[in-house]
Amino acid sequence: MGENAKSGTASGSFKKLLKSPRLWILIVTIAVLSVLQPGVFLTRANMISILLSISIYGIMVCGTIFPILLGGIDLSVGAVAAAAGAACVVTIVNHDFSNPSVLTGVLFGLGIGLLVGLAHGIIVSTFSVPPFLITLASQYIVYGIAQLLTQNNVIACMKPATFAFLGGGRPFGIPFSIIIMAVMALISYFILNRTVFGRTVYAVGGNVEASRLSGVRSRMVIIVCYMFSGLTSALAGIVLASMNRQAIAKAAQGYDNFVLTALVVGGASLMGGEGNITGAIWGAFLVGMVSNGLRLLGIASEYHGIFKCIVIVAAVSLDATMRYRKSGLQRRRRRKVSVS
Amino acid sequence: MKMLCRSGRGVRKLSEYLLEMKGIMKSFNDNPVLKNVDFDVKPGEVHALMGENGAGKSTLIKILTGIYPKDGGEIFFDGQSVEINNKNDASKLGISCIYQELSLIPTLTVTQNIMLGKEKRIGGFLNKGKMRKEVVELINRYGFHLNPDANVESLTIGQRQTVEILKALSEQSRLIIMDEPTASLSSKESDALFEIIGNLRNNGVSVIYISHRLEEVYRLADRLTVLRDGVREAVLEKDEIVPAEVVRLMIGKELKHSSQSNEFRVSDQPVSLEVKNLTRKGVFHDISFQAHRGEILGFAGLVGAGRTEIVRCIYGADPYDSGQIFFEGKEIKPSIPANIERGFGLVPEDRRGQGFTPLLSIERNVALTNYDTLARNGVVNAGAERRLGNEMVEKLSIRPFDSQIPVGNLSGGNQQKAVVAKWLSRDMKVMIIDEPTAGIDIGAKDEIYRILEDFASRGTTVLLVSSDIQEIMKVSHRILVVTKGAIFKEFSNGRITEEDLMMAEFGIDEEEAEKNG
Amino acid sequence: FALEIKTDAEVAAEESGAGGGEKAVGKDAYGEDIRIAFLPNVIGDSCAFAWAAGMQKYLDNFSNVTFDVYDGKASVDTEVQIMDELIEQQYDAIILQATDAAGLAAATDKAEAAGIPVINCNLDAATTHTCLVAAVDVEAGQLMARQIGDSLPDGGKVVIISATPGASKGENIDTGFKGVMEEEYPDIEIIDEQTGEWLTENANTVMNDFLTKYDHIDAVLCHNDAMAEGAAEAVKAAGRLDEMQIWGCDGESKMLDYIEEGLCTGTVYTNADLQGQACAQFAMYAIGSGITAANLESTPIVKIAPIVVTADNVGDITEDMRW
Amino acid sequence: MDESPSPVPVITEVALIMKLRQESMRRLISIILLAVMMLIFSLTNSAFFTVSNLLKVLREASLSGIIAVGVTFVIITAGIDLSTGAIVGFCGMVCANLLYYYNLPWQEIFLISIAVGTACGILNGFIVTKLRVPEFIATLSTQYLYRSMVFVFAIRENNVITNKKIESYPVLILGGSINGFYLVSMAFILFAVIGQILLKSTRFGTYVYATGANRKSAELSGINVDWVRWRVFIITGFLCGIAALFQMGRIGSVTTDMGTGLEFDVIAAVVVGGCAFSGGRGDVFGSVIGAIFMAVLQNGILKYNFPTAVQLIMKGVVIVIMVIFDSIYNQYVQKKIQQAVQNEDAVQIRKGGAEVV
Ligand SMILES: Nc1ncnc2c1ncn2[C@@H]1O[C@H](COP(=O)(O)OP(=O)(O)OP(=O)(O)O)[C@@H](O)[C@H]1O
Ligand SMILES: Nc1ncnc2c1ncn2[C@@H]1O[C@H](COP(=O)(O)OP(=O)(O)OP(=O)(O)O)[C@@H](O)[C@H]1O
Ligand SMILES: [Mg+2]
Ligand SMILES: [Mg+2]
Repeated sequence: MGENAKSGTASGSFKKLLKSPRLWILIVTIAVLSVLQPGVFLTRANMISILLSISIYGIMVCGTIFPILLGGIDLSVGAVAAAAGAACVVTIVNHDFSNPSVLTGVLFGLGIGLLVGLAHGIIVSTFSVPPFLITLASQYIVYGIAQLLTQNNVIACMKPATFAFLGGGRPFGIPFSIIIMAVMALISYFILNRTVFGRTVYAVGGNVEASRLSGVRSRMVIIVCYMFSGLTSALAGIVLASMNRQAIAKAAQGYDNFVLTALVVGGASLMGGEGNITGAIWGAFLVGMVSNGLRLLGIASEYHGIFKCIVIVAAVSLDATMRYRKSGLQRRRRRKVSVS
Repeated sequence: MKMLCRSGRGVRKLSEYLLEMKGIMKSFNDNPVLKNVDFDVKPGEVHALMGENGAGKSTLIKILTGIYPKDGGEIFFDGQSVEINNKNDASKLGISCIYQELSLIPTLTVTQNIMLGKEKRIGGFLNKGKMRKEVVELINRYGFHLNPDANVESLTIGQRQTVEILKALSEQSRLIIMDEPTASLSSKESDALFEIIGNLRNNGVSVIYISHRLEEVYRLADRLTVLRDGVREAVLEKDEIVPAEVVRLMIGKELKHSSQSNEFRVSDQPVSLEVKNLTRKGVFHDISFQAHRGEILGFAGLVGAGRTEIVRCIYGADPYDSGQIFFEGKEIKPSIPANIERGFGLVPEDRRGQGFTPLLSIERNVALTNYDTLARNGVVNAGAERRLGNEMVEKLSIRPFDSQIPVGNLSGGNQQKAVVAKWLSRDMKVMIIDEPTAGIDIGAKDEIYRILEDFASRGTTVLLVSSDIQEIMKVSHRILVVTKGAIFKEFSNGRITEEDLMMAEFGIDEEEAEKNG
Repeated sequence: FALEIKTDAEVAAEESGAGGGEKAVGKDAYGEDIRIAFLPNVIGDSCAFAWAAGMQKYLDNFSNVTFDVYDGKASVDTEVQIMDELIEQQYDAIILQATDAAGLAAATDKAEAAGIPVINCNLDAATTHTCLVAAVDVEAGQLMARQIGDSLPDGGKVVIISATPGASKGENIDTGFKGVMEEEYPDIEIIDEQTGEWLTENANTVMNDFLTKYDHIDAVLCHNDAMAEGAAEAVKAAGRLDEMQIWGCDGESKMLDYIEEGLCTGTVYTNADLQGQACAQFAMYAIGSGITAANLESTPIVKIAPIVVTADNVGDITEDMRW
Repeated sequence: MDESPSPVPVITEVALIMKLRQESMRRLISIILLAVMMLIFSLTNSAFFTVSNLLKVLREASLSGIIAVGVTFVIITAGIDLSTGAIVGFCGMVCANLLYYYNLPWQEIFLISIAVGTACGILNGFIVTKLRVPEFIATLSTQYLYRSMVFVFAIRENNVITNKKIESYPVLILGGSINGFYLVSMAFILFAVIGQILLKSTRFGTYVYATGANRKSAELSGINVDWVRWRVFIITGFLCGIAALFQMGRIGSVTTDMGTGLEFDVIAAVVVGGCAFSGGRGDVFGSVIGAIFMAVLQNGILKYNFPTAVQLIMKGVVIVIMVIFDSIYNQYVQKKIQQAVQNEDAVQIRKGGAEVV
């Protein structure tokens, strides 16, 4: 969003930004919802509640974009979140809710995420296997681990305050989970746009062999990408556990769908090599905003899908169609040749 | 055939041209590629279309065959205005085409590929027997070596090209377009193709022939159209086709490099790279040679002789089974990142598959090998990155002059320049360059030769693999001939003729023969 | 060999020979090997855990009984599939929490026809079966309606954070709650209703939107405790705890904590442990007596009395009653 | 095949043998993997290898299997369809609604289910080809749409959704069996055979492969790629309509969550069966094996009565092992082929060389 304008020469980028269909979709949606809900929709409180509603997904998106950029996929995000949350809470509960155990718990949770990511990375980079199946299988395994950790019970964790702060704290009136999301987005943005590693991620995603011949340690890149995805999923799971003050084995089920929606609406290609974090956050925000708007309008939740579908299709289609128009490949209807 | 005529003009009288394209306009992403191009073909002629990389040749014929829509202009076929909106419209008119980027489906068989779009059916189901029979007949008629049941992905590039040729020939066409058909053919296969073209001409079929190989064009063309930067520069009749003139028209200036042969000699500079008994089972064996600093060492041989595999192993891209590699006196175990640090570089043969990342800009592609200097502590210096990109675009005159364009959108020649540019700003010790000029226009070729010599003069060892005999004779300081995975012969003193080299490539040693005979 | 198409239930009835009205023959409940399966709507939440624990507690009295728990994954399709598997494996009794009453009816019929008693736990299947240890969802809805209604004599505004649309439990609470509200408290207005899909975090999001939209809310009704907790977090963050009541349903121990902390107003407590024990007891009874649906006119129903728990009486729910 | 006097040089036989071996070996490997798994289940559990259980396994494979036939086409064109589960729910709910409120005769119900499914497929294809939305996101959003449509048609009492039992015997009978052989399995086999023929023996099938393997090349060959992509979605939608009928028959009612998550079972079956997301590879037969593989795995694991956590972990581990084994084997075959091609080349070059002399 805003970041685009800052980078590069100001006026050029600004013009580019103005041309971006994404900005216009955002503006139009906000305008429509503001008109329909004057004084309610476009308020600081409501913007915060939209951001809060996407914060868990948002944190995940920041890491899951990496395997997507490689042309892979990570379907285990929800499972990792559940297991990490469970690991964290179980640790805290087992240590009598002591403050130091919060740190151990968080590290334990993150460790699970890293470990699962490492396993994905090693398998995907060693064997030519579809990441879809591998991460689907590990979704089963990791949910199984979450069940073992929680013994299939809800494990409440009302204490200590430090833990509750992760998901429920509000420094300066801003929910802490939003701040975590923002920080993760910045980190992700920095890695992808400013570091050599980020450059190599795009290169490997676009053409593995060419990158290898250019000296990129593609195997390492793949492993790190999956580990980062595991890490953010675990972080999201811990924040979720803190927000709900409990660990539960079936937490974050189906989150992979939303994360992928946000990424693809935000311009990422599942074939790899295309996509960026601003787009992904934009995608998450757009979908979150539409849901929020529909709720504010009092439309029964059953019917949200209809509007979501329309907005997503419109947003993606507009982007794609405009690019296609410009590409010079579009064929305008003309008289057909009649050859008998 | 009955065709719709443009209302208002009525039926034009039969013209002397089979095909006329008038005022064709085309732009991609707001970049004009064709600016008001006229082009015409007479019945039964071979019409060569020439121009630099990115001049718009492929675009022009894709408009003709309905792949791209045109932005403006008109096409007349048989004197009548036609709208060609897709490949089938073109086929109905009797136009078929061999595309530059091969239009084959890797997971289908040769038969399926050749019959693609014109399948034979009985009652809705494929008549596989009949199709196979037709393909077998076709293969026999033109005398190619092909297995009709093999999957195309299991074929070599050369074989794929022959499939593509057969695919075009299988249509009863009045106009056949060939966009660089010989780019990956062996000389024997090329000769077969030229014979076919001759026969087609005799049967009144017109051929549009696009190639960067001048000698082919002189040999075949009845007329020649030169495109430059999307504008028709000239149309030459057969007797006007003079090499120097064609080149001048294409690139707008004289060439520095003339095509004289080098005088081979062993360099007196210190040895930089030494290979001893390098073997990879089933691919090559007992490869031993020394390469000196500042030397361009050519690897000649037939397609499939194993040169690519040899240089890839040296670079560290593939494993080998036995043997040793020494660099500056020390034995090395090649791995790509370590080798790049040592000053190795590779321009691979398969440009699209291994050379670059199509979605990334020129700048990003070029920078990929240079982050040791363009980044500090893993953080990229974006300004330096951009400067390098712009510098390379300018230095190699990559067109269009914009380092932000995705390399995938460039024409073949410009893509190759972008690949070479990856190594250009580095302090190279060993530059490995495999088929550097395949599909590249003569101006760009000249540019690349200059770069190679530049490298050599700065003390870089250049290993040049090329299947272009003239090129390798002209550029190399010394030539190793590889046949069937082994070094068959070395040319290291004096001048040689094309015949000498060709015989060696086929595995015939004249000196031996003379002694024995 | 007749090539006749038969439904599963017909085949099962034929094979077991359990026609209607035949004399029931039981198994020796203390001697023979007995296998009982529990198939809850979904595992992982506190209710399913508490039920399973209650059943296990009762069945621990029998050394000859094996007890297995399966996961219905909150999906009718999955539950039906697992029911078929349980029938194939010839369990001696199935304790089922039917994700949907109509959805599990055919599967229940089939099991009963195959001579396997089906005890429904909490959620009913819309067919005659061996026993229902009933949920008190409708009653719970009614109880909460009265609680809220009585506390707002001058009328007020209520929002509902509901279950996943179409889920039986949510429908039942809705029926009870809305019915009483309409009849007895016409001044109270249900101003909005959105789903929180059973989830704490979603309820939090939904509640945030309600808080944005409405300046004043008197009460929040949630279809389960997990959602009430999420809503409470949102209300607390907005600093509007004093303004409204927050009601959940189930009475899980975490909810009782929330009530004790003053974050939630109340819940309808059911002793899930007891409910589980009752299910197991009935399963053993049915196995021993050989009674299946075929011997019954209609489903016998057992109800565990629901208790309204608020800050006033939360202390009455002693530690051993908490789950 | 015709008996043309061996015009093809002998050397190419190598490639032919390799190719035949590759395809049939790959097939063989997946069948062997399946067999090994079934053997392990049979040996460790007496209840597994019985006729009645195997028929039940086939039944479990059938619902996702029928849809997998269509999704195979979609994935071969390098697409994906995430809306299948929701389409099944939508078709089912429309039928339930019409049965409950209007008591339509079963013939009309059957037709309507298929029509609704096909219409959903048409919409998917339209969004993908005409609106240029990538398959993944297009079908994910229509999944939201169709799931909402389920609620539009849901049966309500006093404004509360109340799912109803289906009383229509012709619909219920679809969940039935003939001597233990389920109707849905028959439909599965029927559509699998039709699908395989469509894929391998018609022009459309060839175009499906061409579109997926290399879309640009397919366009250059004059194939109307968009129309091919559109049609595969229509086929899938049609099959979802069929599947919905059988699922209604089995469940005996339609609930608002019918078909939820089914799309993942379907895709997993297709991918386990050897289709690659990159397109151009795999066939219906493979998907059939894949669907059966997943059903056997599920059924076998359920038979052990392990805790659910162990079930999940086992399921995941088996899939990982299977996928890795498959990949190692594939790499091995690929290497063999490469070698064969090289040998063949060498012969050819020698031949070429000889002619020059
Ligand atoms: N699909 C496309 N999208 C965008 N730009 C394109 C596309 N195709 C071609 N171009 C641009 O059009 C110009 C002309 O390309 P074209 O392929 O016609 O050149 P060419 O004369 O065939 O060159 P070569 O000899 O290298 O094949 C190039 O600058 C290229 O970048
Ligand atoms: N893309 C390919 N697929 C399969 N086999 C290949 C491929 N490219 C080369 N080969 C095989 O590898 C062997 C060595 O080929 P290599 O490319 O090293 O030869 P080369 O002398 O460099 O020939 P070229 O001029 O074609 O590059 C040959 O037998 C060839 O058939
Ligand atoms: Mg070209
Ligand atoms: Mg080579």
